This record gives sequence, structure tokens and C-alpha cells, in this order.
Amino acid sequence: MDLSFSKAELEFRKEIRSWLRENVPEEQLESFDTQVGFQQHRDWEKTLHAGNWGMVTWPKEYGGRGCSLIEWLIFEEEYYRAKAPLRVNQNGLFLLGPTLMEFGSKEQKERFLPKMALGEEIWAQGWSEPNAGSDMAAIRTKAIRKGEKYVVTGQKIWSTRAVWADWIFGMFRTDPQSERHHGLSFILVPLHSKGVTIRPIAQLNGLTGFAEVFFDEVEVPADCLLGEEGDGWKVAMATAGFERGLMLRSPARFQETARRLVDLYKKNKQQADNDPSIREAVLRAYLDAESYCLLTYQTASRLVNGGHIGPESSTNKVFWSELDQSMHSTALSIIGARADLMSGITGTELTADWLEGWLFAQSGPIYAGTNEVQRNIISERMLGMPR
Amino acid sequence: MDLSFSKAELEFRKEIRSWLRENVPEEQLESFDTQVGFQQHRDWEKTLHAGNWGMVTWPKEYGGRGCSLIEWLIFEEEYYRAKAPLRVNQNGLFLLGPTLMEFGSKEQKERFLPKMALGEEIWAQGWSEPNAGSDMAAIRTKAIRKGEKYVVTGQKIWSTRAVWADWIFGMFRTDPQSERHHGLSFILVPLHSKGVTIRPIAQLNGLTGFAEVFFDEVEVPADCLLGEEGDGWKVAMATAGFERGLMLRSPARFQETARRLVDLYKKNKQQADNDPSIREAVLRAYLDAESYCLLTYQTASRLVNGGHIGPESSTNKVFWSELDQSMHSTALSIIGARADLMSGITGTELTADWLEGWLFAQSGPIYAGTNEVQRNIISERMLGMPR
Amino acid sequence: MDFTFTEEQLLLRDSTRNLLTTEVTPSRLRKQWESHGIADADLWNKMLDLGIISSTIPEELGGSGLNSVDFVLLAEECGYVALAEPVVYTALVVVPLLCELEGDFPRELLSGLVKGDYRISVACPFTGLVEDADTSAFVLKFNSNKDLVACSVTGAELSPIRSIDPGRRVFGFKECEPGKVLMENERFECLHELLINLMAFANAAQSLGLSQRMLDLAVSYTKDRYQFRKPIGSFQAVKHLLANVAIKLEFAKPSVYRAAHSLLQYAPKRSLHVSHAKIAACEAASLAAKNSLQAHGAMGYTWEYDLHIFIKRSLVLSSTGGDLGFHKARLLDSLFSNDFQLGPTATFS
Amino acid sequence: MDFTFTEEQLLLRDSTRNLLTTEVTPSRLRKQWESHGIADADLWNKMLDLGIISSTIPEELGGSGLNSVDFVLLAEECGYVALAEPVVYTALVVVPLLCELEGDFPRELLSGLVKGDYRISVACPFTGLVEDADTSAFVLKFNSNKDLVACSVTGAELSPIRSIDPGRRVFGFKECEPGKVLMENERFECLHELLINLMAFANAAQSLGLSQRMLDLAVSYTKDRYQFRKPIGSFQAVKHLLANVAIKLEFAKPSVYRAAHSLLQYAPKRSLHVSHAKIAACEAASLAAKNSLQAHGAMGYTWEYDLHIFIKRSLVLSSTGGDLGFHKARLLDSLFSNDFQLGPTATFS
Repeated sequence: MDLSFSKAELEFRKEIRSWLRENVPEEQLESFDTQVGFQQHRDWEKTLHAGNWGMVTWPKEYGGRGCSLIEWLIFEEEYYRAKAPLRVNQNGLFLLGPTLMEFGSKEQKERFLPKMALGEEIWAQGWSEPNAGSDMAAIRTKAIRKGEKYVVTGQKIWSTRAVWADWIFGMFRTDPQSERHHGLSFILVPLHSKGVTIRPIAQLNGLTGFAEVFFDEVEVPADCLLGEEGDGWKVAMATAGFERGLMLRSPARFQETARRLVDLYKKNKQQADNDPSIREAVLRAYLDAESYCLLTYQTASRLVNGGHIGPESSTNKVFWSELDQSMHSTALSIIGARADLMSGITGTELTADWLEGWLFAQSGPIYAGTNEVQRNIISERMLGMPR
Repeated sequence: MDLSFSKAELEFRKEIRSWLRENVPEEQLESFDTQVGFQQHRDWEKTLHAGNWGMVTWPKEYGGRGCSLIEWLIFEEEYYRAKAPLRVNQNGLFLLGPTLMEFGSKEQKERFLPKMALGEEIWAQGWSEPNAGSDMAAIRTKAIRKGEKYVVTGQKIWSTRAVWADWIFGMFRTDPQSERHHGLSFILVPLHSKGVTIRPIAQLNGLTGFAEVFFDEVEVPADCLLGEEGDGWKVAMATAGFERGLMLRSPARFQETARRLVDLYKKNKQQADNDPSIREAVLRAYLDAESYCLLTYQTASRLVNGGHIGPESSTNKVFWSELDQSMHSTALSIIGARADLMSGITGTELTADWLEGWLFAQSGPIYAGTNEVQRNIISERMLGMPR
Repeated sequence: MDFTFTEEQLLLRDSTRNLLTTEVTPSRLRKQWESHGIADADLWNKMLDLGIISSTIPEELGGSGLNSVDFVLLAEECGYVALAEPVVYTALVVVPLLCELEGDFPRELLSGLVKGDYRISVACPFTGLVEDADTSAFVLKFNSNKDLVACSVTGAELSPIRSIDPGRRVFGFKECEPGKVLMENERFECLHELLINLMAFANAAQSLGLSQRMLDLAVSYTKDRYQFRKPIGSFQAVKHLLANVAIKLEFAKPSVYRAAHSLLQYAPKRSLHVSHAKIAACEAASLAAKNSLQAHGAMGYTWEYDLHIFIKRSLVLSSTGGDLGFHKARLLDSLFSNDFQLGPTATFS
Repeated sequence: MDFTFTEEQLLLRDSTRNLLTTEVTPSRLRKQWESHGIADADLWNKMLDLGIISSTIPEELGGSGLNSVDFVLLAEECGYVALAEPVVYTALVVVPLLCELEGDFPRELLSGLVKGDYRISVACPFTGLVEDADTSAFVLKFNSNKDLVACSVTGAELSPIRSIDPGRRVFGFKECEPGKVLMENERFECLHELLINLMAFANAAQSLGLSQRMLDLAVSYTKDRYQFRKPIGSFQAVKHLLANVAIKLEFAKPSVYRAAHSLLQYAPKRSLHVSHAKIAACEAASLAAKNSLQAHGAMGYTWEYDLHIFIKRSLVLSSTGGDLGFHKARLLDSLFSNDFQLGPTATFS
């Protein structure tokens, strides 16, 4: 155990810090759930790529730097510290990317990964269907093999980024007779294909962060199949593991929120101390964000040393999503009488970002597998309790 | 709505207050889970009865005063305020008593109620069996009708007060072919019968508060059947309702604990304020105890006006048991470095009563139907969610 | 001691419920949102015609003379439908405040309200913001001298403030002339406390209805939504999410009803009872919002589904009328004072 | 940066686990309880022979020279079996405290420990109580002059104190003579802080093991216990009770391991890291106690079932070594100070 950074790690930190200092746009970009913002974020991905920071853990041949997971965590720390823009291509970079690395053919990797790192192709996810949310095995959208193509018919829903993205990935039923986990295949579909209709869905904040995607006999080249036909469940489970796991939810994100929360409390201490629950909640935010960071470094170290990620990715999912909810609730308690306001009152601080964050935090325990499903996984796979 | 007490209610309060002032023993009795304490408490029941305070809500002909539920709440407030002893016969007075009133024949009421009010016959409950705890329908102990007797064979467990009580009540399978809720009957069994063996079970505090009761061909007179043969489930559900409901868990009990907690906090304020969660928890204890009192008065008023008790008795059960746990945890947090000590250190307050109370509070969410089962009842019967 | 509502009170509640659930539908609320800040005058006029607006005005001034205990159940129903028009504030804040004042002008204002000549708003004593200022003729506020004054809206500077709840129409307010003094500052403490109590109580009562609405939506959704071949409402985890809301709500209700009674009776502990009610009811609504959303899953997170209307309203009701910190501090001050009575016999004493 | 244990450290953990689970069974603990306060000398001697007692003593004094990172996993295992003998306090508190001191006498004391000549205890800096004073030859304590002294137990006045945990053997202690000064009071602040950190860390590490034990008991019980014709462990409500414990425990562990590392490295924030560890681990144990008991139902509430052994021990570990209030206050002081660094890059800086 050595909890200090090596010289190389410190160098790496210095390098990314100075690059970010020079390149992070001064003005905050629009939300990537608007058309303008989407393009701004796509441009930012290109800027990152130009600095060779598109996806630091990927192998160099696919547009990465071949960094270790520890370096990834350092990158993320600096990234959040610099208040750099959110990653519009996170579905591609963190979910599909690692899955392609594990299950993709050489051709597929070469075809998809570099354009992903470059921000040229932005990915939507197609996990859910109207009757297959938590229960992914209930998927019904079909992809029937006809010669060198799959013909896709059906409907996905809650597809994040789908409104303006280029591609979508997901599971499709390639064997129409099959049931549940069987007969599914993991397929990549270009969203600009004939027969694809996208109906944007507005979220609580009024922006269209996700969409319903309808497929009407959409023809997809057969080489868009990832893994073997019928192996979709296996491939998707690996992807879902990444999603809950290490890559997507950097501790830095929550530590930055905790830092802002401590700041908010200090600035509003007198008013905040009226509510005796706040001081405790602020302390807890700090400790929990710190614990999340520690566990992540521990897991990263284990993986670096050859270990594998297990059901503990579910403990992560529950922990960060509840932490995020609780930090934002605490912030609203501090803001108190102005908690619901989106515009500022003269002479007071603008707190709309906390309110937006609070709304967003409510989705944490729902997406990427509800926390109820995660707790089932924890009890069944980690503790071995009966199904 | 009139939230002031009537003249008659105020008179009643005055009367019980002055009686208690003169009669409550100065020294605390031993625990009724000891042999000596059991006898002391039985004597106290006799003293209460001598003052005609044995069971104030019962009709006069059965040893009561015919008081209203509001007067019952007043009685209980004064009782806890006076720190009068716990009721060793609560199984009889609050559970079996009302059930007898509803389902008993005239002879049964005359036979059992007066001796119950007098403290001459103390009752144990026989709800659970080794494989029928939360799942009461899994009961297997048989009571087979043979002429004018039932012959009882089997085993009950977690029978509170059974170590020194005189009688036990419970459900028995009178139809040996039956399953689940059917074929059960509610029967009263004298514990001093031939064939009854009692194995005391020690609780977390080391005292034998409950027991395992074995029945080996125990002969019970047929007139000990309460309600019709085969109606046991119906009768037991009414009893279980009383248990969770209004009578057994007086708000006064929790308000007295909340008062002591506020006192403990005020005495140890400086040390307690080290932990910022405590002030909030103390406030919450006060508010929740008050809310519990308010809801109880509301329910009592509704019943006085001809209403019926419904599944909200389950909301009560969950609320008071979690309140009790949380108040005692808060107390231990205040006591801090001495929280685990049963004997005092020179110069510091003796806090063993909080520790004993904390242990006892842990049983609240378990007995009388676990809180998990109560939440099922709330969601299914009160909210109408699917089973 | 009788902690029940009369048959009459319950009947009035039922008829109000029928009216509101028919008139104030989510689609009507959404239409108002789309009007970009223009109030729903038709709805207000309907409520005026039905006498709901003037219901708490004394009979001798043309109202129905309902008191806080009569009206609390109606406020709950207004919360249930997330009524955006300021009916509850008019009936439970503006009217009782004016009734507290002597002199001709307050009576005149009340008569104007009954007749529908104009509307009256109050400035929030915490932020100075005024709900629905643009549709009001007068704003009641404390001036810098601590006098209670009625300011004319004509000529005043209104700056619209955006809330997360598109149904909340709220403004910064700067009067152009001093306003007419309704009460000199010697009664400031008392009126200021009264105003806060009235606002907090109004919010608490509405929060009960909001909680019930969010619970109802979730129960109904989870009955019909199937996952793993079963309605999701049959899973214990989902059941218990909602059972917890039901428990919290059950125990919040009587605290609000007691507050209604204490306000009516000028009970010495009325401010504490109001604070208790505000905390309990807003916390119930906050849990209802969180758990109902969780029970809905992604559907609850969409704009097109109605749940968020109620979630956002619950946030408004919690932050206004004194936030939880204000009410907790007020309770704590008393609770830890030396002469505070608590314990088994203190609740109704 | 490498946040893993070495192969060697893990092997030592495994062999200690095997030893402890075989030797320190619940029935052995119960026998000790029934001895009315007499320590289990056989067990101590066995641990002494195996070198566990002296494992953290430097090699040049005859020990194995394990450091806090090496030993933390062993302390966890001691917690898992609720070991009542003061092995962890000896290795993680007494020894490191003595190692901090210069001069011959501390070295002499350490040598005596290695040889098994005697045992040494410390007086709790919060209560003055001494664990296992009756089996010790010396008690380390701060005298009224704030010097650290070693008092002889011979002739001292020991008053047994009863804990809810019958395995805790603790005494009021009043020495009959002043005791030998180990360190003058100029280093008081530093040593006092060190002592508290060592005790808190020792308790945190044991609490992890205790939590795991309570979780294991509950998982195993709910697999076999049937209600409603199913193992109760298949009900979501029961599953989620225990999943919550697993989550809390997973996230407590690395905070304890970091504390081990920070103590070893004399890291500037070591006291904060220890406080974090103490809070996280004791809260995990407290949740494990509550939820495991709930999952067990009435069985868990009996004396004859073993769960309460661990529940009671968890209460002891939480209250001693600085209660949660002490550790929270220490953290809060820093957290709200002006120069405290926090945020994405501050954890290991």
C-alpha cells in the first residue's frame, strides 16, 4: 500500500492541468440537451481529441494514450477541478467503448473507436423499451437477419442523447421465437437510417435529454453485430457493469459537489444553522464523497494489479446516486426561502445550478438500473441470498 | 373539533392523578421478567383493581369503569407521568380482553374478565410457533376435539410473560387436514395443566421475558374455545389489530421518553453538541412523540364518534417502534463515551435505564408483526397495491 | 375533546374536491404555463362566483364566515390539484390578516374582495417577493418603519422572478408611493408573527393534499406497470417506498389540523403548532415527491407525465412561508427553554 | 499510488482468520462470561506463543515489527470473532505508544511484553477507565500534571465497572503511588492525540470485522429460515436490509485502510483520517447490528443465539476510543476552517 502519487503520475497531473487551464472554454457551454449545446459539446470533444485527451485509457491505436486507471482518476480530478464541460459522448466513451474493446472484431474496433474518440460519432444508448425498463430481458424489438442485413422493427425508449446523436447501441431480439435472456443480440444502429423516427422526450427541466426511438424495418449491415448472434445478454451485462462501475461516475464529480456544498454552507452559515440537520449533512457529504474516492482508488488499484470488477459496481451505483441526491437536498435546505427560484433576487446569490442539479440528481437512483434492482444484485450476487 | 378537555374529563384526570400520587410505590419494582418482580407487579394489579383502576375502559360489570377512549388516554398520560409500574397483564387487558368482549360468550366474559382485571389471572400470548412467526397461517399446533375437551399437542414460542403466567391464548389447528388460514381456532389454555412444559428464553438483557411452551396431549375444556371452531383466524386478526392499535401503545409512553431525552440533552448540552446530528434528533423525538399523541387522539375521537379502526393500526406500529428505536439511539449518542456502561462511574449520572431501553426498543420493529409485514399490510390494505 | 371534523365540514370538503378535480386538471395547468405568465382569470372568476374566494370573510361583509378549521380541508384539496391561482393565500392569509385589523379601510378591502372588484396579495416577510402581484390591486406589506401598509400596485415596479414551478407567478415588488398605513408599528411583532403563521399554515395544508396526490399517482402507476411479468407495485421494495409515504402523511395530518384549531383559538402555543405542522407536512410532501418519482422510474422523470407538476409545487410550498430552518429554530428556542412543558400531559395544556 | 495489500499481508490475514475462528468461538466467549470476570488466560497465552501479541513490537526487541497497515487486517479478524482479550489494544495502542517514547524504561516494558512477563493497559483519556486492569502489571496514563506515566497495578484501587457487553472487563483505576514518568508534559498534546488516534483506529478496524460477522450471521439465517413457504432471505425487504449493510461496510473499509496508512506515514491529516475511519466503521457496525437483528426477528433477540455478542461489542467499540461526537467535532473544526483543502484533488494531497 502506497497512497502517494508516483513521479510519473504527478507529471501526468501537471500536464493535463496545464492543458485544461489553456483550453477549457471560459464561458459555460449550453446544455448538450439543446441543439446548440450539443454542437458546442461535440466541438469540445474535438478539442480534447486534438490535445490527445479524448479517451486517455484507450490504447494509442484507437485514439487513446494507454493510461492506467489511476491516471484516469487523476485526469478526471483535474477535469472536474477545471470545471471542464460534461462529455456528450459518454455513452460511447465509457459504455460502448470498453465493450467494443472486449467483444468487437478488429474491423469493428478500427471502424468505431477512433471516430468515437474524435467526437465525430456521438452515441445514444438503447437500453430500455416501453415494457423493458428494469427488466431488460423483456425486450421485444426485433432484428431479423436477411442476407447481409438485419431488419430492425420496434421501439426503444429513454435513450439518452438520441435526439441529436449519430448512432445507437442496444439489445435486439434476433430470434423471434426466443424468450427472456435468450435469442438477444447486441447491435449498433445508425440513427440516420431510413425507417428511424426519433421522438424527443422532455425531462423534468423541460429539455429533451432522452428520446423514444422507433424502428420501422430499418436495415442495418450485419457487421454491426457486436459479439455473436444470440450473445446479446452477455455483452450487455458487461456494458451495464461498466456503466455502474468505475469509469462513468468519477469520484471527482461528487467531490466537486461536496466542495461547493461546504462553500455554500460557509457563506450562509448563520441562516443554515437554523436547521440543525444541515451541519451534519454537510459533514456527511464531505465524508461520503471522500469515501467514494477512496473506494474507487482501491478498486482501480485492484484492477491495475490484475483483479476484476464484480458486483461491487452495484454498491457504487447506489452510493453515488444517494449521495448526489442528499448533497443537493442539503443545498436546497441551505438556500431555504429561495430554493425554488431559477432567477436571482437582487442582492442574493444565483442558486439555479443547485436547483438544476437537484432535479438531475433525482434521476440517479433510476437510470442505469434502478437502485431497487441494484440492491437485488448486491444481495443475490455479493451476499449470496436466495432469488 | 374541540381540542380542550371537558369538565368531566378534567375531573377524571384530577381523580386518577391524586389516586396515583398516593398509591404508586416509591421504589421501582423489579422487572416482571423475574420471579420476584412478577409477583410485585401482580400485587400492583391488585392495588389498581382495589382502586377500581384495573381497566378503566371495560364495562362496570367486568371490573371496569366504562370510560371512553379519551378518558383512557388521560388515564395513561397520568399513569406514565406518575411513573407507575408497567402492566404485567397487558396481554390479558389489552389483547385478550377486547377480543373476549367481542367474541366471548356471556359465560366466558364472566369467567375470565373479572379475574383478569383483578390481576388474579395473568395471561401469556401464544402467537408464534417455530415456523410460524411473521407467517401466522403456518401454525401447526393441534387441538383435537374429543368429547367435551380439546387435546392440544405442539409448541408455541416467543410467548411473552409465559414463564410465570397462569393462562395462554392463541390459535390452534382444530382441523388437522386444514391448511393456512383455515381450520384454526382461538383457544384459551391454562398453563398449569398437565402436559404443559415451559422453557424460559432469555432475552438480550439476560432476563426471561418470553418462553417456549410445549403441549403434550394437554386436555382443555371445550368451553375454552373463543368464537366458533374454525374461526380462529378471524378472531386472531381482531386481537392483532388491538395489539398494533390504539390501546397497547399509549402516546404517553413515548412522550415520557421524549421528555426524558430533552432533559438528558439539556443536562449534557455541551458534550452532546459535538455531534451535530443530536440536536435535530432531539427535536424530532419531541415532534414525533407529539404527532403520535395527536394521531391517537384523532383516532380515539373517531372511534368515540362511531368509526372503526382500520389498517392505520399498522402505520402506528411502524411509527412508534421506529420512534422508540431512534429516541434511545439518540440518548446513547448523548451519553457517548459511557453508552455501554450498566454501572455508573463516580461523579457521572447512571444511564443504565437508557441502555436497557435501547435493548428493549430493538424488539419493537420485530414483535406484534414485524415492520416488514406491517408495511405490506399498509401498501396492500390501505393503498390497495397488488399482493 | 373531540378531534373530528363535523359532517358539514366533510361535505363541503367533498363538494370542493369534486369541483376542483373536474376544473383544475393537469392539462389546464399546463395551458396556463404555456400562456407565459398570464393568470387563469376564468378559473379565478369561477371560484369567486362559487364563493370559495370569499369563504373566510365574515358573513356581515358578504362572505361565508368559514374559519381555519373549516377551511383547512379545502386548502388540502387545493393542494391536491396543485391549484396555481392564489385562492388559498387569499382565504387563509390575506383575509385573516385584514380581519385582524381595526378601521374602515380593511373592511373596505374585504368588501372589495367579496365583490370581485380586485385581488390583494401579501409581500413575503422573508424575501419581499409577492405572489401574483400583477393581478392584484393592493399588496400588503410591512414598510421599513414596520407599519403594515397596503400599497397600490398601479405604478409599482414589478420584476418577474422565475420559479422551477411554472405555475408560480411571483414578482419582485417596489411600490411607487408609500402605501396606506393599515396598522402602526406598535403591533408589528404580533402581526408579523401572524402573517408568517398564516402563510406557513396555508402551505402545510396544501402540502398534505399534494402528498396524497403524488402517492395516488404512484399507487395507480405501479398497479398497471409490469416488469418481470408482474405489476411493479407487487414488489416489496416498491410497496415499502409508498408505505413509508403513507405513514409520514398519516402522522402529518393531525398536526396540521391542530394548527388550524390553535390559530382559531389564539392558543398560546399556536406558533409552535404551526411550525410543527409546516415541518411535518412539507417533509411528508418531500418524501412523497422522492419516493413517488422513484416508484415511477423514468416515466416520472418526463415532462409529459404529470408527477413533476406536484413535485415542483411541493418544493415551492416548502421554501415559502418560512423554510424548515426558520420553523425548526422557532421550535428549538421553546423546546430548550427552562419553562417549556412537555411530556405525557402537555400536548393539549 | 497502490491501494492494495500485499500477498504476504493477505496470507497473514487468512492464517489469523483460521486460527481465530477455530479458537475464539461464541461458546468460548460465553464460558468466559460465566467465569464472572476472570480473563481467559489460556487464550492470551496461546496468542502470545503465536507471536500475535508481540507482532507490532520492533524486531530488535523480539517482536515481528508489523506496522499499522500490516496489522489492520488482523484487527479486523479479531473483531470478526469479538475477541475479548486485549490483543488489539496491546498491539495497536500500547505498543505504538511505547515505541513513540525514548529512554530505557519503555524499551524494557516492550521486552517484558514480548516475553510474556506481564501485560500493560492504558487509561481511557475520556473516562479514565482501564480495560483489563486486573490482569495488567502497568497502566499507562496521563497524570494530573499531563505527564505520561506508567503506574503499577499492585496496590492500586480497581473498581470493576459493568458493561452491557459481558466480555468487556473494565475498571475504575486509582493508583496508590505516582507512577514512573515516561514522558514529561511538554509532549502532552502530541501523545494525547496519538493515544486517541490509536484507540480510535483499533476500534474502527475491529468494527469492520464485527459488521461482517453480523452480516454473515444474518445472510446465513435468512437463507434457512422459511416463512410464507419461502426462505425469508428471498423477500426484497429482507434483502435490501442486508444490501444496505453491505454498501455501508464496503465504503467504510477503505477509510480504515487509509487511516492505517496515514498513521504509519505520520501524514499531516492523520487525525482526520482516523476520525473518518472511526465514524464510518462504527456506523457500519451500528447499521449491521440494527438490520441483522431485524432480519433475524425474535431469534436474534434471544440470549442463546449469538448475534447479541456482536451487537453489544459494536456498542462498546463505538462509545470508546472517542465517541462519534468527539470525532465529528474534530472533523468539523478542520472542514470549516479557512485553509482546509477539499474537492477533487485534495484526498491524497
